Amino acid sequence: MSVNMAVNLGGLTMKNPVTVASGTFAAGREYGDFVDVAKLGAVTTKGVSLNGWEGNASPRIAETPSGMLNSIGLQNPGVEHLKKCDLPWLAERGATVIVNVSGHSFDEYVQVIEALEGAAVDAYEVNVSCPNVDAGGMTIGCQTESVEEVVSRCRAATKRPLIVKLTPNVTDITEIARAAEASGADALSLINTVLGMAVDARTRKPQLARVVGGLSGPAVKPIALRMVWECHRAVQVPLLGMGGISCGEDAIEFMLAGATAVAVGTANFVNPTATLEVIAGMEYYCEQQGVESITELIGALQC
Amino acid sequence: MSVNMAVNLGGLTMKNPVTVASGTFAAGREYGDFVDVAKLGAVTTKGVSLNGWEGNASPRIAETPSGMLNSIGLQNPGVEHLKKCDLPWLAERGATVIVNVSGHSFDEYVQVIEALEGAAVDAYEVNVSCPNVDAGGMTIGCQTESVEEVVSRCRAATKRPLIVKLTPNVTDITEIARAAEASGADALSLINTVLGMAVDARTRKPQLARVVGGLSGPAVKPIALRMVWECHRAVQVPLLGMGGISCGEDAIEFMLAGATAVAVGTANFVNPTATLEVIAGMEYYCEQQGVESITELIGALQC
Amino acid sequence: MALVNERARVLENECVGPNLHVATLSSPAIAAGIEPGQFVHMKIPGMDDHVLRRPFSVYARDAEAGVLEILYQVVGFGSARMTELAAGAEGVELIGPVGRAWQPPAEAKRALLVGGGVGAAPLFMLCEALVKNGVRTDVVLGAQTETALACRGRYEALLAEPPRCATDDGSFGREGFCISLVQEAIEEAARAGEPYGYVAVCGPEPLMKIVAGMADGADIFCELSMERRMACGIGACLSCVVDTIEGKKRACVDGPVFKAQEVVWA
Amino acid sequence: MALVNERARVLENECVGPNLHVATLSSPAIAAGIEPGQFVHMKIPGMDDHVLRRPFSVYARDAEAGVLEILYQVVGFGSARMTELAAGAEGVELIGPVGRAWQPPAEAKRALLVGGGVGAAPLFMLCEALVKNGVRTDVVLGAQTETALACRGRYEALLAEPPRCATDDGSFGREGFCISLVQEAIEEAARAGEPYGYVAVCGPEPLMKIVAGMADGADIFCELSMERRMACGIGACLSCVVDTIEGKKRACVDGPVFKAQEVVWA
Ligand SMILES: Cc1cc2nc3c(=O)[nH]c(=O)nc-3n(C[C@H](O)[C@H](O)[C@H](O)COP(=O)(O)OP(=O)(O)OC[C@H]3O[C@@H](n4cnc5c(N)ncnc54)[C@H](O)[C@@H]3O)c2cc1C
Ligand SMILES: Cc1cc2nc3c(=O)[nH]c(=O)nc-3n(C[C@H](O)[C@H](O)[C@H](O)COP(=O)(O)OP(=O)(O)OC[C@H]3O[C@@H](n4cnc5c(N)ncnc54)[C@H](O)[C@@H]3O)c2cc1C
Ligand SMILES: Cc1cc2nc3c(=O)[nH]c(=O)nc-3n(C[C@H](O)[C@H](O)[C@H](O)COP(=O)(O)O)c2cc1C
Ligand SMILES: Cc1cc2nc3c(=O)[nH]c(=O)nc-3n(C[C@H](O)[C@H](O)[C@H](O)COP(=O)(O)O)c2cc1C
Ligand code: FES
Ligand code: FES
Repeated sequence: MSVNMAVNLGGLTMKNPVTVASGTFAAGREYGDFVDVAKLGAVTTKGVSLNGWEGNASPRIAETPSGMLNSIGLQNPGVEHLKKCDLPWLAERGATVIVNVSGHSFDEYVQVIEALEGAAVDAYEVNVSCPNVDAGGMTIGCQTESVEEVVSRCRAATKRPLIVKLTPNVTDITEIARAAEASGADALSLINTVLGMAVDARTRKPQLARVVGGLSGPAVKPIALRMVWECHRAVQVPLLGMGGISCGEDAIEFMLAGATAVAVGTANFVNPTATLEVIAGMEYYCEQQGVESITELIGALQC
Repeated sequence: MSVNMAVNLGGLTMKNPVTVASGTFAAGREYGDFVDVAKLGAVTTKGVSLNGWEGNASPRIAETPSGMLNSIGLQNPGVEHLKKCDLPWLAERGATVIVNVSGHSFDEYVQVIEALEGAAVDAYEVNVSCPNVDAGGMTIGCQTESVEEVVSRCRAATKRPLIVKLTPNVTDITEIARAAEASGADALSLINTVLGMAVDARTRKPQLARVVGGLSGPAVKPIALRMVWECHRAVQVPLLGMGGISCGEDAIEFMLAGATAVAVGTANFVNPTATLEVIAGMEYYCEQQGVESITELIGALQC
Repeated sequence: MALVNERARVLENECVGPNLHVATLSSPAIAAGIEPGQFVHMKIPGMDDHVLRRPFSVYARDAEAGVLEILYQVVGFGSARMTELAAGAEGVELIGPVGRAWQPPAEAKRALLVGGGVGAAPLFMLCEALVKNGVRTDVVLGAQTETALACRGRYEALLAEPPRCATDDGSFGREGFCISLVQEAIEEAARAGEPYGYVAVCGPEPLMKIVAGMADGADIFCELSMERRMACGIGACLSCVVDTIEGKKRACVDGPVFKAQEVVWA
Repeated sequence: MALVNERARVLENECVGPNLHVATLSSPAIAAGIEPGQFVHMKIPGMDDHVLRRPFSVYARDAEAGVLEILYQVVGFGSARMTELAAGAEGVELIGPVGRAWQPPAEAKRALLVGGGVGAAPLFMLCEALVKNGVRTDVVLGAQTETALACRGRYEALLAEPPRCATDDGSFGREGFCISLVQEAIEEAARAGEPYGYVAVCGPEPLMKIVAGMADGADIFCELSMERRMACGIGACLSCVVDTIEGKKRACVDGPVFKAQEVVWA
């Protein structure tokens, strides 16, 4: 039996539901010896800002039980570099491309999107987990008002599928999800990393130069699944689920909880072919369970 | 060198900084073959309500990467049972006792405390992570207003040390911490469990009958440390830190981040003598590092 | 006896059927004290990202040699990991003996034990005790296929009459579920004027429910062993509750063996 | 060469000093292609709650036999776990060969290699290459104590002149840090009219910084190998950046070997 793996994520057609989590795969080139980007449902690029950012000081990562913290700080060389170096490389290889967009002000988000409108991009993923001047230095994604503002402005700037990536560091994710949907998001992506910290008892120092960082990996999977499930019941737009996915079964769990597509992040680090194994594992599951189209699984949790 | 391990948690004198996390140790009796309760800084009892609660359906737990979910639902036989059976047992053995208090209404919290005022209790830990009628069925601990209300009412009901236990499922824990402090809390306890979910891909069912549950264990340690550190900088009252502590070094990390005392929860399940090993490990650390009084470590993180 | 947390050494770990293994462990303190139906709560080494122990009933013990046997089925990560423990492996820790043992009524002269799948294991020590006390004991075993009837040999060696068996695929004994064998045994015993005074059943819940119903119908005192996911395994955390007519009870310490009449089925 | 993720078998795993071990791994593809200074990103089996690989330089390789050696120090969970891998163990995976190799200038006629602690290992293949190319090569090694000078024997066997050594406790060679030996070597070479055209240093950052300063003072081209915590190990995640005069560069692919003059010290 051949399984139909295609999904439609708010207007973005994906040959299978698997993309990479922004920031864990650069724009695919570094993984070129391991993964043919055309085999993925999409490639989601590292967060890009208008003129590029330096990011935070080292150490930038720490390992934690079944997870890791990062405080890369959205280091990136700016949108022109992406257009010149990465997008053509991806286009040549026939990849479906989601560009993850960052900004320190609402204007910057819009400017990044505008700069990309002529380029080979299939969808935008707007990362509202950036601290932002217009949000008073706070993370945009924590307040409905700033989410509404940034999403409507991005919406006005493009007709392409607009995915809004939510932060889990909120009291009620459905409130933020509804705000993003109402402001024009075609899909929601969740979860970004969970704010955490690690301490070195011996040196009495934080393990990250930045003190706090974002937790990712298997440790956060239960939190991510819960939020996908909550949002699935709260909004109509499709969901791109992520957080600790390392194998096909993990990905299936996210789809059952309500995700239309999934992203593999931290798992790439320990296993450079994790994405391909997730796709194969999902197909195998479908064959075993007699699922003809993977879309049958979306939100099919029985409870 | 002998290390002075005593700490004062908002008026509660503890011979060492280690207690158990409520709900993981019952009232100590079940662990009686493994742990002499008098050796602990304190015993924190399972959450108690006025007339007892049935709790949720089974399955109530699921294992997750480096953690577990529980949806016990605060099952307990009520405050009279605690007074009759557990408190005398603890008193006989010379334990320092913190009673964890639950309620489905603000009144119920106060009634539980009133019922215990004559009993052998050294401090109360008010669990604001209960869904509550007065909070519109929402979790009290997610809104400053309901936290202020329940804490001030409990404060009026007792002169004993009042510890308020915060939920991590909020956008800004410092806001809640300040509300609790302003309403009369002598100390704050954090974190309670993080809301999560687990799915069985094969059966397509949630692993918990209740669907969602609380995540605990090493997986949440980075989140807990971050919140302890945030609260340490936001409030004056001492903190009781918990979340994934399994060894002395973990406990030291919490103290460096700002905790005055710590609780061992999920770790008891895999290692029934975890509490004693945490105490020994902390003493060993102090000896190695020339720390004469464990209080030197509180908030001593260098960053 | 008081609970201990005993470091156990693996003496042997053999495959005895499809996904079925018997681990032989050196664990003198628990071997000395454990009663039929009680279990051990096992810390399996090399499971760093798994925070819980795994409960296993004891299949057999040699109190003098200080040895326990556990018959286990591979169903998930922990049981799969167990199969990798070679003879000599260290790092297993057992909390035990835990729980309420089988409590056959002293006056019962004849007993019927019903084991479905690996449920046959927790009944074996009970069977030995009954035989030793001169109770005439019959056994019904059910499994998917002949090779999965892993305990059959031992029961045969112990009993006057071999256990009645059923397999789903008919490869040994009756084809289908073992329930019809139970009904027949109860009826035959009654007809022969030697009715059962005790039925003990361990296996999947649907099987236990049906057998409990049959015992009830025939007015026979029945006990069964309930499985629940367990965190502490010693009564503290309330993870493992079973609905009973007296409210929720803990499978780990109020059970795992319950009187059938107590249990409120889902 | 292209990167591979190679399943490696452990052939040997020996303790060679205090907390120092040498793992010999069968990893033919990487052994064939790796250059001095490059590293492998190792997945250590049995670390289920640890989500990251560990980077290790290659100490020696036998391209024909398809074998790599890694000299490693036990400093934490992963390196401790590595010591448990017995000969024959499977499950190690290596991404490699990763990173920028040492690039001694072709015109350099004499080279000085400085290894602090386990930093001696990533210099050994470089030393072999230099010797093979007829470059007169001197080596300075520093360690806490004599037995920690684990690479000394190999360097001795390779070189005309034995490496100059310093130990913190004076148990072998000069007592104290190896920095004075470096300064002396540079001065002597200059006096003898055969100055160094290349200095390569690997070790703790403070050591590298001082040696880089000395090389700079003497106008000698200097390279060094930087350590950073790494997630992907192949240039994608930006975990491992080093501050350079051209901005932040990735230790894994833009390094680990950097020109000393590029590095902006903290
Ligand atoms: C009192 C008691 C006695 C038991 N005796 C035996 C025995 O003699 N032989 C045997 O093969 N099995 C027995 N079981 C079942 C055994 O505990 C499970 O098969 C085992 O825990 C599965 O672990 P896993 O890591 O392989 O599975 P996973 O599914 O990976 O385990 C995930 C979690 O679910 C729990 N879990 C999974 N299945 C069960 C189950 N059936 N019952 C309770 N918890 C479960 C695990 O303990 C763990 O916490 C017994 C269970 C109980 C409660
Ligand atoms: C390019 C490169 C080459 C290296 N070559 C060698 C070598 O040949 N021999 C050797 O003994 N060591 C070498 N190291 C250091 C080695 O990677 C660390 O000692 C090892 O990762 C420690 O892992 P752990 O689990 O024992 O320690 P833990 O402290 O438990 O590790 C926790 C985390 O920190 C990281 N980490 C800890 N120490 C270091 C470190 N010094 N550098 C980078 N990451 C670290 C680990 O990779 C892991 O992600 C090298 C490092 C780099 C970057
Ligand atoms: C090293 C690293 C860098 C990341 N960079 C970004 C980023 O640039 N933009 C973004 O939206 N999310 C970023 N994330 C978050 C991931 O895309 C993802 O939401 C998160 O890691 C959870 O998925 P995982 O557990 O599979 O890694 C980053 C995560 C990591 C670990
Ligand atoms: C089985 C279980 C039951 C719990 N019951 C309670 C409770 O009754 N009251 C409460 O305030 N917290 C309760 N908690 C939360 C713990 O006290 C603690 O805050 C949390 O588990 C984090 O610590 P840990 O990671 O060390 O377990 C419970 C946790 C678990 C795992
Ligand atoms: S497992 Fe904790 S009470 Fe039964
Ligand atoms: S470790 Fe990922 S870029 Fe270097």
